Amino acid sequence: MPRLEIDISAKTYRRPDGTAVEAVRGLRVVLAPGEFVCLIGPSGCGKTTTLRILLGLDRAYEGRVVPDPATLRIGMVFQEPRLLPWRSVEENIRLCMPRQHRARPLDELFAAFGLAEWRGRYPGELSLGLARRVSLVRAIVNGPDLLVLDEPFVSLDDRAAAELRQAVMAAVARHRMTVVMVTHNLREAIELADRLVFLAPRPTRVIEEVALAAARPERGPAWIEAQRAMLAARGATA
Amino acid sequence: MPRLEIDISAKTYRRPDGTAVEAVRGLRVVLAPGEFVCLIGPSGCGKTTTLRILLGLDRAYEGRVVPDPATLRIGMVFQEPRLLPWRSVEENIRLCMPRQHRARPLDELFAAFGLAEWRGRYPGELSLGLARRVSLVRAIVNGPDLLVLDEPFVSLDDRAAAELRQAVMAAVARHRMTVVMVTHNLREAIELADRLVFLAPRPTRVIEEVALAAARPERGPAWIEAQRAMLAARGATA
Amino acid sequence: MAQGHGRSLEAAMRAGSLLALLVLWQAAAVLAASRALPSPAAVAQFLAAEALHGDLLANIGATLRRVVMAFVVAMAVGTAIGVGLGRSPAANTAFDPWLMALLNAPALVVAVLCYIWLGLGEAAAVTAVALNKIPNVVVILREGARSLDPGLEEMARVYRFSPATWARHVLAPQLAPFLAAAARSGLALVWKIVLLVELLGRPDGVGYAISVYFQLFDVTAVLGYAVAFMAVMLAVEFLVLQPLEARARRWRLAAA
Amino acid sequence: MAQGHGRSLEAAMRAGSLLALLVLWQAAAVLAASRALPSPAAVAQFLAAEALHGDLLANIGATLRRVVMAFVVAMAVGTAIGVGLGRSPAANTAFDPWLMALLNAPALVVAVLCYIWLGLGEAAAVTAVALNKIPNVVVILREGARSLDPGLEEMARVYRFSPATWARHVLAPQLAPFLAAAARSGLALVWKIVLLVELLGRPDGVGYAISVYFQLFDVTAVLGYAVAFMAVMLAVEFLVLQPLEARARRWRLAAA
Amino acid sequence: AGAQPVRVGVLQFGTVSWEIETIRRQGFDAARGLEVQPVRLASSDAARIAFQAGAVDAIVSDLLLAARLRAEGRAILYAPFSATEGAVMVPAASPIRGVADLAGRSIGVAGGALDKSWLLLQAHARRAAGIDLAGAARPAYGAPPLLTEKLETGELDAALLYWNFCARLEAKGFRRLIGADELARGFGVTGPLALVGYVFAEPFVAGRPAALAAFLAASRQAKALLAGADAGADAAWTAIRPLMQAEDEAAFQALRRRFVEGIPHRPIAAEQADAQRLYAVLAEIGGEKLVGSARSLPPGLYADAG
Ligand SMILES: Nc1ncnc2c1ncn2[C@@H]1O[C@H](COP(=O)(O)OP(=O)(O)OP(=O)(O)O)[C@@H](O)[C@H]1O
Ligand SMILES: Nc1ncnc2c1ncn2[C@@H]1O[C@H](COP(=O)(O)OP(=O)(O)OP(=O)(O)O)[C@@H](O)[C@H]1O
Ligand SMILES: [Mg+2]
Ligand SMILES: [Mg+2]
Repeated sequence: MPRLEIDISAKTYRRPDGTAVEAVRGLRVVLAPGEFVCLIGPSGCGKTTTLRILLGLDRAYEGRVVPDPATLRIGMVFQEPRLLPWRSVEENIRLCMPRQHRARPLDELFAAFGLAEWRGRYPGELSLGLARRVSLVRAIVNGPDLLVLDEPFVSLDDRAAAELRQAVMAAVARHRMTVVMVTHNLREAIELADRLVFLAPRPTRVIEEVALAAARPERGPAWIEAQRAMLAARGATA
Repeated sequence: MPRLEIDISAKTYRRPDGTAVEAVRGLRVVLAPGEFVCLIGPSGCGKTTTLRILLGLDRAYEGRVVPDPATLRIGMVFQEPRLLPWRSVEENIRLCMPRQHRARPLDELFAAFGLAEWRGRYPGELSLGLARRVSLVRAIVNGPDLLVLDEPFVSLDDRAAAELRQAVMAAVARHRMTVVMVTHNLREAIELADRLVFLAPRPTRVIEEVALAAARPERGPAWIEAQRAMLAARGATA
Repeated sequence: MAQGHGRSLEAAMRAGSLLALLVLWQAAAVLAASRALPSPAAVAQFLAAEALHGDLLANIGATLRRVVMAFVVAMAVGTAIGVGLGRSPAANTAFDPWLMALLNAPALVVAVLCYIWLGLGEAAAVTAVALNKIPNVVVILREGARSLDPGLEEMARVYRFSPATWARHVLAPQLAPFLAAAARSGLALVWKIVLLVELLGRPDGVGYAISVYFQLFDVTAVLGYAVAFMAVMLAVEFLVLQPLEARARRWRLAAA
Repeated sequence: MAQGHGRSLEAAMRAGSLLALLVLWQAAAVLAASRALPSPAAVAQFLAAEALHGDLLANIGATLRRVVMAFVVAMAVGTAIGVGLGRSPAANTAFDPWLMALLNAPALVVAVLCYIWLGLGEAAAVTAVALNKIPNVVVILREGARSLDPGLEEMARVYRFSPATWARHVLAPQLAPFLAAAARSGLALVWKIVLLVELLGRPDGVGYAISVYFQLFDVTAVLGYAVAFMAVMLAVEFLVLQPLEARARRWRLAAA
Repeated sequence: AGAQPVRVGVLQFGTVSWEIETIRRQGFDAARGLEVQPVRLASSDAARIAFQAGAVDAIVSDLLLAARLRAEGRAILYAPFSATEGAVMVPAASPIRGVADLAGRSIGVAGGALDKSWLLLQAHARRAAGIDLAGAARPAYGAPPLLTEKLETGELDAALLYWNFCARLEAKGFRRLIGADELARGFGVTGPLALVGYVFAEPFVAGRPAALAAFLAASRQAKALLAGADAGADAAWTAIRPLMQAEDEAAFQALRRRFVEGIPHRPIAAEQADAQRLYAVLAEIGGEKLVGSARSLPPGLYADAG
């Protein structure tokens, strides 16, 4: 995975009737290989918009993403689970795997994400929290170069969220994935990220970047709380 | 609004092919008029199932809900926004109002929920956080007897979440609504609820109820943190 | 501005496309050089003459009247039944065989029985066409009613939408693609059956004229009448159906 | 168990429903007491005689062969074109007028032109029917392709679904209701047009038989042939289409 | 009292409309206290439907249908309209010289496998040349205009067509191989036999016998006028020429000649006797499918012209 550069000088949504919504204006983020970056910004500021551009799903913007996302192997957790309702949980995951790996055993993965007993069920039979886990498994199962997460750990109780974070981080470490995560949970961001990128309200741009140097195992609850208090005091989240 | 009694002795999902998922077994919650109860339980335990029964959307269970939900005026925030994609934000809200009130001015409400500039837009043009606000406005706009909230304040940054909580609580107080809220956020529950109801994993039932006596204005961050620590120590959330 | 531009571009493409069709036809006519494939010019000449001195306008008017009446009846009745069957599996099991029988009843047989039973009049003609079209609308709309979003259904129930509000704001938009498909394929079907029905028992209309000229193997006249009515249907498509559809699809474009 | 029970109940309801239809017919025949509406018994008698000593089975076979061939061709071609037009607004604007022209071309004209151009043979007959049905499939499937879920589309793009995987697992299930509607209304339409085409220029088939008996005004025979073929179509519906549909809809029932 | 209406089903450019138009123009109906009303129909199928639906008092149809309806107990009546018959047509230069030459050729057959002329042609071929045409030739059944076109373009070697199509083809230089009247004579029919005629509906027959007789008289008068060779006849033909859709003078003359040739002029008894003979033959070769349950011509079928 090479260095990833996202440079959006402007992104405006335009309706056929001419009215426009300016979502991004001059946002630039560079990710080192294997880096874990959290995007944090107010509701509706343009985070999902930025991720869609990064994924190559939206090409109607000014700026560039290098390398072209079409050349990267990407895993994505959308803000909603986006499962195929007419395929079982297991099929939903296997369909996203390259054909030659489709038959791989996945028992461990299902167990780690608490989905063992749901493999054969349809998404409509899952609670929202369970559906999110499926979408997480789908994102990491191929060990992608780039992992993009749009609020992946909501609708989960604290314990489940902690377990899933751990499972995801294990996969990230194993495959040395570069990660971009959007979250509204500052504690979560401080626990996981190498760098926090704070975004302005719409039209969004970067207002501050905070590097977190501590190694992940050293980040206990107290440390996290301290960092959080410090950031709050500095008003970075405002 | 009378006293509300939810008594589900069993709820099992059955497929045509015979396999079954037992979601609830012996759950009983009684709500006093005007009470605010939070349901807290692990992901996939049966919270949404319980709410659907309470709303009268699912009648295939053993037990009863008194009074019949069909006789109550209800406001609901589903776990997903569930807006009509082909109607504007404002139409989505007005369509849920009784015909004689449809023309009522709603400017204040839109302003309080940060939706003023989005009134004329379609749901597909909203970020998830904005869509959730619409679904919140829709739930309180009629001043219902019973307000049911399924994780209403996720996908929102802390400040927005706080503002929205305040706006909702103002409406609750004004109309003396009885409220049932599902949340995974213990701090939020402690801040808002009169009583916390902890639920067991699937098949779910009540494992503990905790009454919170302090008046809401007195619940500062420190108090909330103390309560949370206490509950965590008692293992109630486990 | 952008919108106006798009519209005129679209109209130009459409005109070009029709022109290309004419050129193709002309080329085929020249290549074939056969009485069985007259050139567009010959057909146009026939049309002009028939419009001035013949019954072209009267025949088109008669057919159009029948098409409109049968279409309106078939869409209304078919949509109601289709939605009913799509939402009630019990009713569907009970009436499905009837529906299939009617759907597969030959148009000829239905038309003949209608004429014999209701007399050789307009009522019989319109009834025959509607009976042929109704099951068609039903099977399309039934699929639509079966694939409604249950989440929105629940929302509408919680908020106690009145049946009218539900039908207009929850049901109709979800059925829109099915309604469009049924209306479009239905309009064409209705007019094809009107032709048959006119052939079997009406003293005027495009179907009557086509069959008379077919007896004489006057292909120019047959094509002329066919083209004239196709032009009417194209006009309905572009001036009525598509603007309606564009309105119904506005939300998709806005969010795209 | 529960499922088996549901199935047999359904079969019983269906049989009862068909029986009720027969009873209604018998009652109407008795009330009318007219040669124009023979009783079910008379029709059954004719069918038995025609099956034993006449050409019933040969005619049904010939028609069925044409129906199947035209149906398969029309569904395949129509689905491909419909999806293409539904997904590409530019292609749609360019070819929409052609589509509308073909959709509204009278079946008689298309059939006659096919016979003139391709000769009085089987190929012309099947082509004529397919040409009549294709635009119908196109307009239905085009609506389906226009209402695909953009969220799933994005998911499939991010995970680089191969075209085959996408078509089978993302596209087809979303098109399923539209395919069902097109197949069902299409099968009926195909067989109605086969009748017309046989009547114009084939020496066998149900359409040919109906037209011969119709000239003799033998309503019993006309109804007999119609009923015989309707029975075949009902069998196709209940033994092929509905099981296929039930499989495609399993996920809806599981989650209901 | 006002004139009595008589509703007659006609095809817009069909021969019946020529006669009906002449009756109306010349006032032959008014003179008898009738008002003949043509009911326009698009095809012979439509005529049969209109008849069954009771929308007309009379149509022109074939003898066999009339016999069949009468045999089923309906008190309908038949009156000869025309003895002009169809024929097997071949291109002028065709090597086909006789019925035997049809073996191995494609032959278009209007009216389908049960067409009476086709049945007669097959029986004739079997008897005269010992060949089974249904097997030896390649029959193509289809709509008459389509078959005419196919004969003209050469896809068919021969075609057995209705007389009006034959007349047009003759005007274009096609040759009659054998006519249905000739075939009929081979089976014992003694003179020109009118196989098409007015079929009068039951209520009309039963309820208004006087109108029926008056209508027949008017019809005879019109035929007599059209059959003439004088200026009056020419004028009458010129008047109905727009109804004939004759593309040129040759076609017009051919249609006129054939129409006049076909006007039945024999006594009813002779007609009936010949019809009886032919019916027996057809019942023999066509079977129940063609003629229904009756083995012989039902009695009282012919309207008494007296
Ligand atoms: N198709 C569209 N047309 C118009 N405006 C849009 C469209 N899509 C998004 N927007 C607007 O652009 C802004 C940015 O949207 P985006 O989804 O990127 O927000 P976000 O930061 O992800 O918010 P959230 O935290 O609520 O998910 C929002 O105000 C949204 O309403
Ligand atoms: N239609 C269904 N068929 C079978 N099982 C179902 C169905 N709906 C829900 N379930 C299962 O029932 C259990 C309870 O579901 P429910 O949606 O009530 O969970 P929840 O407590 O709301 O979870 P979450 O916190 O993830 O929203 C889950 O395990 C879910 O997978
Ligand atoms: Mg977002
Ligand atoms: Mg839930």
